[in-house]
Amino acid sequence: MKNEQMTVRENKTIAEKTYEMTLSGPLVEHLVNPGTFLHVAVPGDDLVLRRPISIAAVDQDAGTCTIVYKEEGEGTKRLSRCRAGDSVDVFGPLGKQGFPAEQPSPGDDVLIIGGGVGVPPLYYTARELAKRDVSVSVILGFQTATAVFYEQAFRELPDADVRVMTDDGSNGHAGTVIDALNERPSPPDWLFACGPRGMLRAIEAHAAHSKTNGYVSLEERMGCGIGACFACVCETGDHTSYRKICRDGPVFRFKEVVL
Amino acid sequence: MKNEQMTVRENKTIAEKTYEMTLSGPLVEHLVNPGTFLHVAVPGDDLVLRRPISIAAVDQDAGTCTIVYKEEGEGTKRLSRCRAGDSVDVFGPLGKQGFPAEQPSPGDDVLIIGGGVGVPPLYYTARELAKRDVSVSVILGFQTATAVFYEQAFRELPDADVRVMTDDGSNGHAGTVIDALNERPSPPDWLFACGPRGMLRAIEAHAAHSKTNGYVSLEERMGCGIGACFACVCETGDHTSYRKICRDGPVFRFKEVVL
Amino acid sequence: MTGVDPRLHVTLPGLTMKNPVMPASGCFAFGREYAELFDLSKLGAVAIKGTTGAARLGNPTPRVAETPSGMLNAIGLQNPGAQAVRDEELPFLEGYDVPVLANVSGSTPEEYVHVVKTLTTAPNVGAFELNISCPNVKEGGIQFGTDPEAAAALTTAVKAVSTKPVYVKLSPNVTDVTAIALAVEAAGADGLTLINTLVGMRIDASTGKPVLANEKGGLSGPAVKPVALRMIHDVRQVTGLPIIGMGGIQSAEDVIEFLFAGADAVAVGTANFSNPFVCPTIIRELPAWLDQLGLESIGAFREQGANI
Amino acid sequence: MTGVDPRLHVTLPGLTMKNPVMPASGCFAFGREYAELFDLSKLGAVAIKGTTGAARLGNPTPRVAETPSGMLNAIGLQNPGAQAVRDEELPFLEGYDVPVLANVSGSTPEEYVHVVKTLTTAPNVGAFELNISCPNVKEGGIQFGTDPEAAAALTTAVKAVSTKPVYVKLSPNVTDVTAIALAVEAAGADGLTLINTLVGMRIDASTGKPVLANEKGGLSGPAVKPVALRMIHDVRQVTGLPIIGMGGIQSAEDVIEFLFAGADAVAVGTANFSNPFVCPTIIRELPAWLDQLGLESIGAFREQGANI
Ligand SMILES: Cc1cc2nc3c(=O)[nH]c(=O)nc-3n(C[C@H](O)[C@H](O)[C@H](O)COP(=O)(O)OP(=O)(O)OC[C@H]3O[C@@H](n4cnc5c(N)ncnc54)[C@H](O)[C@@H]3O)c2cc1C
Ligand SMILES: Cc1cc2nc3c(=O)[nH]c(=O)nc-3n(C[C@H](O)[C@H](O)[C@H](O)COP(=O)(O)OP(=O)(O)OC[C@H]3O[C@@H](n4cnc5c(N)ncnc54)[C@H](O)[C@@H]3O)c2cc1C
Ligand SMILES: Cc1cc2nc3c(=O)[nH]c(=O)nc-3n(C[C@H](O)[C@H](O)[C@H](O)COP(=O)(O)O)c2cc1C
Ligand SMILES: Cc1cc2nc3c(=O)[nH]c(=O)nc-3n(C[C@H](O)[C@H](O)[C@H](O)COP(=O)(O)O)c2cc1C
Ligand code: FES
Ligand code: FES
Repeated sequence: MKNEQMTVRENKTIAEKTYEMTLSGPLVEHLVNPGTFLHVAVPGDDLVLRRPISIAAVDQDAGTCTIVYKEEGEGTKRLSRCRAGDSVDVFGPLGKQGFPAEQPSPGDDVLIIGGGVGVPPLYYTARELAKRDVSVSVILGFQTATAVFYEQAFRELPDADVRVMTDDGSNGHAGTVIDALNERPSPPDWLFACGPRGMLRAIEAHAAHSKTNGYVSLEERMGCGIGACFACVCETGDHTSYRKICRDGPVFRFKEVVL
Repeated sequence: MKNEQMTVRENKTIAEKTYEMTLSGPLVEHLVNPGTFLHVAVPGDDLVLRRPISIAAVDQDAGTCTIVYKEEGEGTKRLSRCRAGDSVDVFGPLGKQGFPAEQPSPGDDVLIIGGGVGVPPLYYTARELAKRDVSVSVILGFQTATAVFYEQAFRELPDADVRVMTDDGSNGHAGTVIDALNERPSPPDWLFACGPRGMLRAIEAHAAHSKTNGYVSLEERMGCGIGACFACVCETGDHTSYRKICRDGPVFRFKEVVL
Repeated sequence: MTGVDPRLHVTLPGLTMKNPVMPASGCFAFGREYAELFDLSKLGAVAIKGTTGAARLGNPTPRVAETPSGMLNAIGLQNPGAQAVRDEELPFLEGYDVPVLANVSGSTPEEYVHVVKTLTTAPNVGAFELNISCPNVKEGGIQFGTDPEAAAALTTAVKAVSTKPVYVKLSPNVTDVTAIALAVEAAGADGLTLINTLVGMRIDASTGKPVLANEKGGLSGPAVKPVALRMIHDVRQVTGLPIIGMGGIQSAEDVIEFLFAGADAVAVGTANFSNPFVCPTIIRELPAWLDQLGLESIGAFREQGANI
Repeated sequence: MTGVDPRLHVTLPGLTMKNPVMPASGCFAFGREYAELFDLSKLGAVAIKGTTGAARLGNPTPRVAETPSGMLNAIGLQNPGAQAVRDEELPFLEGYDVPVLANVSGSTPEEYVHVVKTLTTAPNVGAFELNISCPNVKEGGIQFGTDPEAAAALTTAVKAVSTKPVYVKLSPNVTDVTAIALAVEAAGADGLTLINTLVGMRIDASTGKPVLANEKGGLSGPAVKPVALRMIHDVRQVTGLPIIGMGGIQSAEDVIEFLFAGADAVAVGTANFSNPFVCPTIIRELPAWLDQLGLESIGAFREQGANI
C-alpha cells in the first residue's frame, strides 16, 4: 500500500462515457494481484472521498498501469477531464483477496464473466492467466453496442473464446450474460465474475456447483478503503459475521458472503 | 456587468509571489473605468467566494486585460497555477466609482501613490491619463526590492516622475510613501492612492488640502460584489450612514468615508 | 411572458409563484442590484433583506469569511428600517411581476409587530417570513428561534396584525427543530422556511484572531446542505405546512433533492455570490429534471407523495 | 524515538501524549490497518472505534455518502463488543508506545458501565471517551447527548466504576452545548471531546431515495469545521476542563486554529480517508507552526492565554 502522485500518461474515451487512463509511478511495482483496486483521489478539495477503481492492466516493463472507468457522477467526471502530464493522487493497491490467477492450470476450463465496468479487473486477470498459458472463455455483457469495450483486447489473448452479449443485441448476441452461461454444456472449473450485484447474484445461483471454483468481485461505497471505517461490509453466508469488501475482498468465493 | 469564462493568455511571476495574468474575452469591451475591479471565481468548488481583483491594464486593440495579484491565501495560490489556455470565471466590471481619470487636465499636478498590490489600479489610471496627455508623479512603496513591480512600466509613461520607496532601502529610497509625500514642495491638484488601509489613512491625514482632489481605493472582504449582501460597508465621514465598497466605490473621495 | 413553463408554477399561501425558486433573504438585498443583471420577473418570488423597526448599521467588518464549501456572515441585520423599506425599496420591486416574501427581524415581539404593520399594506408583499433565527445580533433574533414557547408567542402576536400569510424561518441551531415547527404551527403559522445559518467561527491561524470582527457568524453554502435536507425531511414528517427549503442550493439538481426531502419551494442564498445568474439558470434547468423524473409538475412532488 | 519534538508534548488526564494529534474514534478502527502504513507510536494517542457491550453488526449499506467538503456516515456502531476489544484489539495496540482513548457507546447506562468495567483493566487504555452523541443508532447514544441531566447521570455512573479518567464526547446537535458541558463537568468528567457529527441527509435526485440505507447519518469533514471551532470556543469560555477538539481537521494549520479556539489536543477523523498519512504529516508540520507563531510549546496556547 502506497499513496503516491501518479502521472497520467494517457486518458481517452474507449466507449460511451467510458475512459481508459494509463498511469505511471513507482506504485506500479506493487501491483501484482488482479482483482485488487486503487483508491483514487479525484481532483477538487470539495470531494473528500476517494473513488475505488479496479486495476485493468499492469505493464511492469513500461512502468504503467491502466484503469477503466465510467463517468457516473462528479468524481469520475472530473477524472475524465485529466490530461496527460497531470498528477492523480492514488492509494493502493487495496484489497487482500483478488482473483486467484495463480491457481488454475493450463487446460482447466476457466470462465470469465464481466458486466459493464465490471470487465476491467477481469482483463487484468485474463492477462495474468495467459502468462501462465491458461486460456479463458469470456462472456462480456453490456447494455448496448456503444458501451462495449475491451472485446478486441480479450480476443487478442491466446486461445480466448470471447462472446459479447448486449441487452438490445446491437453488438454480439442479444441477451444477458446469464443466457450465455446457460448455453454452456458443463460447469467450468473456475469462474471469475465482476459486474452489477444482480448479475453476480444470478451467476452464483446458476453456476454454484461442486466442481466450480467461483469468485465474484463486489462493489460498495467506501470510506477508508483499508478496513478501518466499517463502511463497506457485507454479511457472511452464515449471517453471523461480516467481511469488509475493501480489505477482505473485493473478491469473494461463491457463498462466502451474501450477495 | 457580465459573467464570463475568460481565457488566460499569460500568467507569469513579476515579483516575489506576485503574478500578472492576461485575460481575453468579450468582457474586455466593458472595461472603461480605471479603479473598478473584477470578481474572480478561483478554481475549485470548495471556495464559494469570488476574489476581488483590480484591473491593472486594458488593451482594447488586443482584446485583453491584465490583473496583478499577490499570492496571499488559497484562492490566489490556485489562480497562480492557471496556465495559458485555461478558463477563469470572471464577473465584472464592478464598482460604480473608480479613479476619475477623465477629470485632470494636461498640466495639472497629478500624484499617484501606490503601496504593494495597491499599485495595479493606479497603473491603469495612469495609462488613461497618459492617453489624455496628463502626466503623473508616481510614488510606489514596497517592502523590499523583490516585491517591486511595474516601476519600469510607469517610467515608460510620457513625462512620468517615478519614485520607488522600500522599507529597507533595497530598491529606490529607504522609507515609506509618506516620507516621499512629505518631501514634495506643494499639495498636488489630484491625488490617487491605493494600498494598505494604514497607508491610506496616513496619506489622507498628510495630504488633505483644499487644493487637492484626493481619492483612495479601499479593500474589504466581499460576498456578492454588487451591493446586495452588505458585507463590505464602511461608514461615511459623518458616521450616520455607510457606503458599500463594492458598489459605491471601491474609490472614494478623501473624507467621504472613515478610513 | 416567454419562457414560463406552467409545470413550474407553485401556489403557496400568499405567494403565487411562476416557479419554486426565490433568492434567500439577505443575499439579494431589495433586488435593485440583481435587477441590473436579469429580469426579476423571472423569479418565483423575492425574499428581501431582514427588516427591523429602525434602520440598523450592522456589525463591524470583516463581516464575511470563507469556509470549506461555505461561508460565514455576520452582517448584523444592516437595513434601512421598516418605513424606508416600505417607502423606497418595495415600490422598486413593484416594477416587476414577482411577489415579495418580506423577511422580518427584531429584538422584541413589539418590533416584529411594528415591522409587519408597516409592511403589510405594501401591495407586492405576498407574505412575511419571521426571521426568528438570526445568529448575528446580540439580543433577540435567535432566542425566539430556539425556544418553542417564545417562537409560538411571537407568531401569535404577528398573526394578529398581519393581513398576509406568515411563514416562520427556523433555526438549525436547535436540538429538536420539529418542536419549534409544531409550536409555530399551533400558533397559526401559514408556512415554514428553513434553514437559517448554523453558528460557526473561523480563526486566522497566523494571528490567532477570529476572521470575523463579530467573532462568530452564520454558516451557509453547500457545506450545510445535508443538515438542511435532514431538517426539512424531519419537519415534513410532522407537519403538512408549506415548506420553503434552503441551505446550500447551487443547482437544479440540488432543488430536486430539496423537493424530494419535503420542500414545496426553495430559496437560494450564498450561491448568488458564486454565480450571480444562479437563480435564472436553475429555473431554466428545472423542466428537464421534471422530464427525466417523469413528474408532471413541481406540485407533483407533494401530491404524488414523491417526497420521502 | 527519533523525530519526537518535545515542544509537541501534551499531558492530559490519563493521556501522556508525544503530540496533540490522535485519529478520531471510528475512523481508525483499532489501529491494525493504519499500522501497515506507519508506526502508530508516532501518534499522540489512538481513539478506538466506539465499543458496546455485545458485538454489533451495524446498519445496512450504503453506510457512507459524500457531501460538499464532507461526508455522511451511518455505520451504526459496528464493533466486536467489549470483551473481544479487551482480548483481541487492545493487546495489539500494546505493541505500540501510544495511549488509547477508549470510545464507549451503548443503549443504556448499564451498557456503558459494563463496557468501562471490561476495558478499564487494559493497561494501555489511558482514558475513556463516552460517546453520548452517536446519531446512528436508534435508541440510546444521542439521547444522553442532548439532555444535560441524562448526560450527567451517565457520567456519574461511569466515573463510579472507571479507574481511568473519563472524557465526555459532546454532540453538536444541541441548542446549547455549554449546558451539556457544564452538566458533565459537575458530574465529574475529566475532560471533553467535541464535536461528534451533525445529523444530515442526502437524497439521490435521480431516484428520490436517500443515499444512505439508514436515511440519515452523521456529517463530518471540513464542512463542519466552523461549527466545531465555534462550539469549542463557546465551551472553553465556560470551563477549564481539557478539551480534545475535532471536526474537519485536515492540516497542521487546522490544528492551530483548533488550539487557538481552546482545544488542548485534537482528533482527526474523515481526513484519514482522504489522506491515509494525514496524522503523521500533521505531526511533522506542527513544529514549524510553533516557530512561526513564536510559541514555545503546544501547551503555550493555553498557558499563555493565546486562545481566544
Ligand atoms: C472495489 C471496487 C472496484 C471498482 N472498480 C471500478 C472500475 O474499474 N471501473 C469503474 O468504472 N467503476 C469501478 N467501481 C465503481 C466506482 O467506484 C464508482 O463508479 C465511482 O466511485 C463513482 O464515483 P462518482 O464520483 O462518479 O459518482 P458519485 O455518485 O458522485 O460518487 C459519490 C460517492 O459514492 C461512491 N460511489 C458511487 N457509486 C459507487 C459504486 N458503484 N461503488 C462504490 N462506490 C460508489 C463514490 O466513490 C463516492 O464516494 C469500483 C468500485 C469498487 C468498490
Ligand atoms: C476592490 C478590491 C481590489 C483588489 N485588488 C487587488 C489587486 O489588484 N491585486 C491583489 O493582489 N489584491 C487585490 N485585492 C485583494 C484581494 O482581493 C485579496 O488579496 C484576495 O481576495 C485574497 O484571496 P486569497 O484566496 O488569496 O486569500 P484567503 O485569505 O484565502 O481569502 C479568504 C477570503 O478572504 C477574502 N480576502 C482576503 N484578503 C482580502 C483583502 N485584502 N481584500 C478583500 N478580500 C480579502 C478573499 O476574497 C476570500 O473571500 C483587492 C481587494 C479589493 C476589495
Ligand atoms: C450574507 C447573508 C445575509 C443573510 N441575511 C439574512 C437575513 O437578513 N434574514 C434571514 O432570515 N436570513 C438571512 N440569511 C440566511 C439566508 O437567507 C439563508 O437562510 C441561508 O444563507 C442558507 O441558505 P444558503 O446556504 O443558500 O445561503 C443571510 C445569509 C447570508 C449568507
Ligand atoms: C466513519 C465514521 C465513524 C465514526 N464512528 C464513531 C464512533 O464509533 N464513536 C464516536 O464517538 N465517534 C465516531 N465518529 C465521529 C468522529 O470520531 C468525529 O467526532 C467526527 O467525524 C468529526 O471529526 P472529522 O470531521 O475529523 O471526521 C465517526 C465518524 C466517522 C466519519
Ligand atoms: S471502506 Fe473503510 S472498512 Fe471498507
Ligand atoms: S460585497 Fe456584497 S455588498 Fe459589497
